Amino acid sequence: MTAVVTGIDALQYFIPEFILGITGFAILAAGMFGSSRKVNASITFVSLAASFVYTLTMFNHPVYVLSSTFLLDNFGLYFMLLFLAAGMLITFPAIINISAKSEIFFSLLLFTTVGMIIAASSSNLIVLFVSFEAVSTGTYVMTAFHKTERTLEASTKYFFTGAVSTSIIVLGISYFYEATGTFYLSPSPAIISSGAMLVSLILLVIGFGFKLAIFPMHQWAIDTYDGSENSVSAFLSTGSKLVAFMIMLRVFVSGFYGDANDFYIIFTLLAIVTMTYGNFSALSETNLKRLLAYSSVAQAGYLILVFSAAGYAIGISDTNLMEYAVAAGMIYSLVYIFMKGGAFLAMNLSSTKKVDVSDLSGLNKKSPAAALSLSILLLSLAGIPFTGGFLGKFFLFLALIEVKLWWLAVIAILNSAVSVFYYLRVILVMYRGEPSENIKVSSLGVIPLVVCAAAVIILGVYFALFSTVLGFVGGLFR
Amino acid sequence: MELFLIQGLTLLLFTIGLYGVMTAKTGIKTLISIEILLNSALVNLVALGYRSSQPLVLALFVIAISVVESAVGLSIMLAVYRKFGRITIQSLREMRD
Amino acid sequence: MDLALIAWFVFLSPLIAFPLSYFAGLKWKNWSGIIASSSIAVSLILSFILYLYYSVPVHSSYNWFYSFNYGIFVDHLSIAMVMMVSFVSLMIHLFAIYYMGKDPNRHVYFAETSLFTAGMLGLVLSSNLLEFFLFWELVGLCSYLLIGFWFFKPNAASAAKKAFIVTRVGDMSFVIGLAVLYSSLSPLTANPLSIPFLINNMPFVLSVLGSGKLALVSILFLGGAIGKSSQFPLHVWIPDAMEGPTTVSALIHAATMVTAGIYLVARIYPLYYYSGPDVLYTLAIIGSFTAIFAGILGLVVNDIKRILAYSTISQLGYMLSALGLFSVIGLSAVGYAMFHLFVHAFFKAMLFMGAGVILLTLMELRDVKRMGGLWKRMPITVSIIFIGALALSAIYPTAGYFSKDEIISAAYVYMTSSGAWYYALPWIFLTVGAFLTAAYTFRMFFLVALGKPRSELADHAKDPSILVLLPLIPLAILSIIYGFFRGDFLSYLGGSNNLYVPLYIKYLPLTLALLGILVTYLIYGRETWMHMDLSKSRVYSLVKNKFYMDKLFTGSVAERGILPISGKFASFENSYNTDVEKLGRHALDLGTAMRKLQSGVIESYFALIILGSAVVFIIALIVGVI
Amino acid sequence: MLMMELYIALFLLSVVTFLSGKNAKVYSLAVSGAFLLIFLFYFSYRYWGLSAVHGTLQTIPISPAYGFNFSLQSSGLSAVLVVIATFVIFAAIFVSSGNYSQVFYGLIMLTMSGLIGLLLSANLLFFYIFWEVVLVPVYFLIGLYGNRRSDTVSLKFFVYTHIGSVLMLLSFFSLYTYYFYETNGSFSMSISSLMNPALFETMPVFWRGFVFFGLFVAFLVKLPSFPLHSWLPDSYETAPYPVTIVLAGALSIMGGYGFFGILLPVVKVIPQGFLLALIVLGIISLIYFSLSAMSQLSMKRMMAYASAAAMGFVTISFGSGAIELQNSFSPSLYNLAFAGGMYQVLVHGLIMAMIFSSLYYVTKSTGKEMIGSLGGIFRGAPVISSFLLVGLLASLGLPGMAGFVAEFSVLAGIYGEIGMWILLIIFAMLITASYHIWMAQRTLFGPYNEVLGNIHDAGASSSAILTVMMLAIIFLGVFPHSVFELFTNYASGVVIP
Repeated sequence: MTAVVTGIDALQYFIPEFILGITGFAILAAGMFGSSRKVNASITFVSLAASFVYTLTMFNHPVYVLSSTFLLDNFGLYFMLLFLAAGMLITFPAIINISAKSEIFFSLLLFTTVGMIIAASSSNLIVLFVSFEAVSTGTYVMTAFHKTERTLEASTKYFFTGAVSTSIIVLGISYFYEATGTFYLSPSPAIISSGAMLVSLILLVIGFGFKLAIFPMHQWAIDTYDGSENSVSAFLSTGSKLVAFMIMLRVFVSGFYGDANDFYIIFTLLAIVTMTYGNFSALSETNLKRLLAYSSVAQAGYLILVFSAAGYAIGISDTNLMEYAVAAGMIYSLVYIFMKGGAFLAMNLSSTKKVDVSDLSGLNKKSPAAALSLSILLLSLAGIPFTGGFLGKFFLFLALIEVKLWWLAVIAILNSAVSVFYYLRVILVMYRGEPSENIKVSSLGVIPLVVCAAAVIILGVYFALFSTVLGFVGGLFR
Repeated sequence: MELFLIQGLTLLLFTIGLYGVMTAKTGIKTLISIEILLNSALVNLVALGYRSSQPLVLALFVIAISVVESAVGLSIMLAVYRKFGRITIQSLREMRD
Repeated sequence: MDLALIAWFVFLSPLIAFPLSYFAGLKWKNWSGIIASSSIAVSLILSFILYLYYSVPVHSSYNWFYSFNYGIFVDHLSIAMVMMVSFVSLMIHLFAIYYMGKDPNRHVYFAETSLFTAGMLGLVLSSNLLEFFLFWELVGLCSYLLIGFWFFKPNAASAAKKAFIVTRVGDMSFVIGLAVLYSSLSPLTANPLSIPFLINNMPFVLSVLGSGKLALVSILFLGGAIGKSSQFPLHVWIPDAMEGPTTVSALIHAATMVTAGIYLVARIYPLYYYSGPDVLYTLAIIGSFTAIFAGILGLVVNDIKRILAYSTISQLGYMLSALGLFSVIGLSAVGYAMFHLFVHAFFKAMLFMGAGVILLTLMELRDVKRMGGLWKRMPITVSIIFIGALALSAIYPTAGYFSKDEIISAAYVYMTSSGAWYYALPWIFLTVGAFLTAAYTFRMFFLVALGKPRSELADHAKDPSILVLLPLIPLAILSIIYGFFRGDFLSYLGGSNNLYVPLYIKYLPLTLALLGILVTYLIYGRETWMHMDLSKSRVYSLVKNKFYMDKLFTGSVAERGILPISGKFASFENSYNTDVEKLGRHALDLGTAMRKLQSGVIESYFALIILGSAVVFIIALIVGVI
Repeated sequence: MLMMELYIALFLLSVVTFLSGKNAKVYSLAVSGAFLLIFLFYFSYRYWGLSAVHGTLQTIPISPAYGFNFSLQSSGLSAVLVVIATFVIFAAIFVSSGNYSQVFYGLIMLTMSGLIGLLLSANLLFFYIFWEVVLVPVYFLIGLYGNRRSDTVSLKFFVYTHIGSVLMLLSFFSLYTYYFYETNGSFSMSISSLMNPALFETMPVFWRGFVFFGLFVAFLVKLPSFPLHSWLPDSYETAPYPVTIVLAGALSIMGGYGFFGILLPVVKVIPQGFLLALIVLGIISLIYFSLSAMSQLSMKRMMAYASAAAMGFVTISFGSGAIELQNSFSPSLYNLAFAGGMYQVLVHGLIMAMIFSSLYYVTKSTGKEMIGSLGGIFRGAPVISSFLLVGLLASLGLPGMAGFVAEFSVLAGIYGEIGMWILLIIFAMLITASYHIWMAQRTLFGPYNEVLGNIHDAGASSSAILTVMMLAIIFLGVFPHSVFELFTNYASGVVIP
């Protein structure tokens, strides 16, 4: 029932990409005539908003385009909205961090978002790989933007591990082709050689696991989030991480539908190790950005719990339980953008590059709004009710229990209980003691925080979201 | 039968590349070994070309991407050299706990 | 004439006086005493009316909570008890107006004593064992407050604490008894703990509980009685309770509260005689042993109030042993015990008030050895004390003789009733007790009255105005003539006086008492005691330290027993808490160790990627395969 | 009928306290006082006939397809507990000295609305949400306003209770899942459908154990009971007095309500192993806490242990009542045990509120908190000392006061099952009586400690609130009929033998 569209009218499905691409070049051109940072930022924001609105209209009629290499279904469109939202989130705060040559930064941002959108609109491995590479290359350059020691070191580490993982992905894809004979990810490929399938599964898990920063492949993420500019690390930890998550959803849940039991075991082991490592190493971390980095590793651990639940559900061939798990993952990623993005943007509140927890002490006296919204974001990261984080974790653990993986749920929920320790420690610091001298409060710094906090609160109460998102999951099995 | 031989070649190239990445002192050496890695994947892809032309399409993309990778890598190394005066990436240790 | 309403107001009128006398007393101190005494006078009159118009047991009760009711239950026993309690406490309150004359917060004193009297009257009239227990503890609370009335005196405060805790031990055994009774009776009856129900259908209760459990229940209630009436194991608190004002000792630790335990056993007496002979034997043996034990202790104490305290304990022993002789004297055992209780209340209250007068004039000098020669200086008071002493040592015309000697002869019949050797013990203890009672009473009397005044205060002592001694007169008259009313007292309580005892046994206690007086006169009457040096004799020091019973309780049980355990628990608690915090620190250190992995060198990152994923996939394969 | 509107008004008003500026205390006092009266009249009107077990159910659907909707329903038990919680928090606000900021009062009002939401909620999802919502403001109250090492203590408090509550969440999920299997396809998170014995019959034994384990851990941590109590002494001691009153008076209700409100309907299917463990834990915590309270030096810490010991009765009464029910003893026993346990929860809150407020006034007038440094203050401050004495006597269970009614009915109810183990409970009650009286003698009576200088007595307002509390305790002790009948009717109505 997915219509196949060919010829000229297929172009209408690529309008979001065109909007972004054209504005990217327009900004580059404007840059030559010396347009100011604010102008570039607002142009970027307008174009992102425009494609956001257009994507909204494309819902509910899935279609194959360009001889079915592209598939525009609700699942992909949902993630497109997420990536555009991530982009919009960091455009204005970027003005604080990006001083010189801002037009390059904003055009890079737009082109990376184009890469993300293309990744979201296809279920063909080649297209996924190419768009994944577009995103990675764009983010390598964004990380190294100011060419200071810190950003350079961050981007070198990011680049080298990224490049190694790209080659692993390509090898994985080649073995996938050898095993299934096609690049299309559909739930029922005829498995030619299961040995190759297993090898490709292992390689793809390492390759994509790198971008999601799961345990063995997470080390670059800690240094890169710490080193790069605040809005860049915000974009990295939300946008590019969720691209990897979406691609993994497509690849594993529908591509490797056949041997779900294997990836259930692999992902459970990885999830347990990642959560525990992320949570425990964040406990005594005093550098706030590194603390958020470790917490994003831990959050990645929660994300891949979706694969264990979905894999186990496929194992016992109960598809709607698998759909609950995927829907839970989708909600978690939506909430994750605002929580993690907002938290990293909060680092703009402190003038120092190496933000220490004590730098934010007494924030309540300087700007109560910032203090309140950052506490809401941290409470949401900890999973306290009435916040979005709770909604995400609620459905995630519900999916785990519905699949009867009670022991995994207990490990995960104890991890999230331990994580409460370091989130609340930061909140107390903000509300006690005298305001530290290197707090600088600017409207650009505070407004995005308040927006994120509001979004998190709204999501926290909006339980009906689960049924709408559950409707989108169908797209995964076209 | 010959597919097995070629895949043996890919794995060999892949391990050489990995070894190069892990032991390279200077940035450029790492870049070269990353190229080796990508090429090993390329060989495997081309070897699978006998079934249909799709893997060859991917091979073309992979060639383009390896060029982009090395371009970005070299520009980062250039900036590192200009800033730190040397490109031994071991010395980049400022980010640690 | 609605007897129930009258009965309610018997104990409600002092209860109303409690807040009244406190708040009235805030402004006009003297008024509080008058309000208190008048409220008790009202309840005396009402109980007298009850006595006159009583025909059939009155029982009206309302639902308190779940299946427990509260209300009043009036029968012969409770009417007699109510009249005695209100009469004696009225006399003591009138005396207290003089005794507490100048004390700044006497309104607090009168409020507490009227609350006490209300509690005592409520206890007597209560219709449910749980309501009985409520008044039982209310009375205990008042005794705690009143012992510690002069709270600034350190040993008064610790005496109050000791009294409360020791009686609490007894109350706890009472509570277990209630719980056992409730849990076995509640499935079968609507109102398991109501007293009239328990008294009237004992066979049904016996069939439900079985004799073993019934014995357990009665022993537990006995434990409560021992605690409150300070029988053998739990008697340690009464000598220290003398720290309170003398009128408090008179009211609470002589006449009313301590008798509550005996009244409890009398009230639910069917429970006891249905639970078999061994329970009754324990009653007798504990009573008689306490009688002799307290008698011995009384001999060596020099404080006048402590001598009277020990005499109270030993007389209570007599009452409890009387209750234990059911197999011989049947239902009149209650009559014997209550008669002795009444008579003892009269002369003991009088003795305490007399001692109070002496203490007031001698500025609270309590050591008997530094008094002396007071008969000439305070003729009226000392002669009243002389009458009390005669009654206490049961000399012929006084009521004491009639009440105590009958019990001893009943004990004799009890001894002959069964061959077992241990049946003889009660009689032996009680007769020796009679001798000891006379000995310590007249030792106290001779030291106080005869010889030369041994302290300058004793020298200037003189009688207070006759008005003060007025309340003592009726008690003196009663303790002399009341003996002759023993017959109809027993018949009123449903007993009979037909006990045949050979003559030489009947008058043995009287002769022993006279012998005791003679011996004490020889020693203490003519100052021979001054040059008797008893310090070396081991027996003397053993008795002086109260057989080390106090040391056993406060020393080994409390100091060496419970406090070290609680110290160990507290230290374990602290280490348990710090362990939890240490656990937190270990997690933090684990975290820092984990972060060491982040060495910053990119080669180690690649190594970890390869190594880490290899390990993960090997484990996955192993787990996948099996 | 208007329960939902009442609750939403309460929630909004408590959020507004944050903006009430200088006169925050007066504002929060007015709001909590008003709601105290409203609840009192509303519930006494609703439960006048003592018969209704459950009030009317009011629901705001949030995502009805999946059973997540915000529904409130009062029951006999929760009605009384709501009134007591409001009263205790009203007293805490009343007692607190004026110089706290509006954030302080806002947090207290949030705790109140969270607690009342928890007591009234008929949906397990919102039961969990309110369970957490109550913890967060208390964490900030201790963290921001506590003395000494308040940050570590508040963190320990929060993480400790949070671990308990997340395990409870997993139990709710498994119930939710098994309800889905049981009715093959329909979802529900409402307490009435998930908490009925029929659902547990078909559940495999392991999962039944898993559900009850999670619920018991959460309730035992909050109660607190023996092994899971180490957050209690530090947080009671570090928190400022009004917060300790809220902690001791109101938050201990959560644990008690957990047992008697949530678990009572399914008491028939709880495995006996759990129930025996409950009784043993109850007895241990009774003895352990009383003995460790005996040798504490600070009055506040001693009373913290006393409060923990008193809650031992709740676990004992629930455990042995449940076993009696399962061994089909006569209802007159286990109904009394359950009603006694509920009454203990109700009364313990009131007594602890009175004790800690009188301790607050003693500390305020003498400036000292350690028992050693006080002595004979009855002479200097007779009013506060007499109120403290009344509180201590009520807490050691003197008849005539509410404590005795609860303790006696528990003892009477459980003897059928426990037999001679009751001696251990009696031993603990004796220890309780002795250290209470010892503390009273050591601080109130005895010679006046001259170091204290002259201390002033409490003002009219303080003796006003303390008198109200004293009258409430004595009223509940002498005329417990109305409340106790409510509990026994609730117990016999809810428990399906």
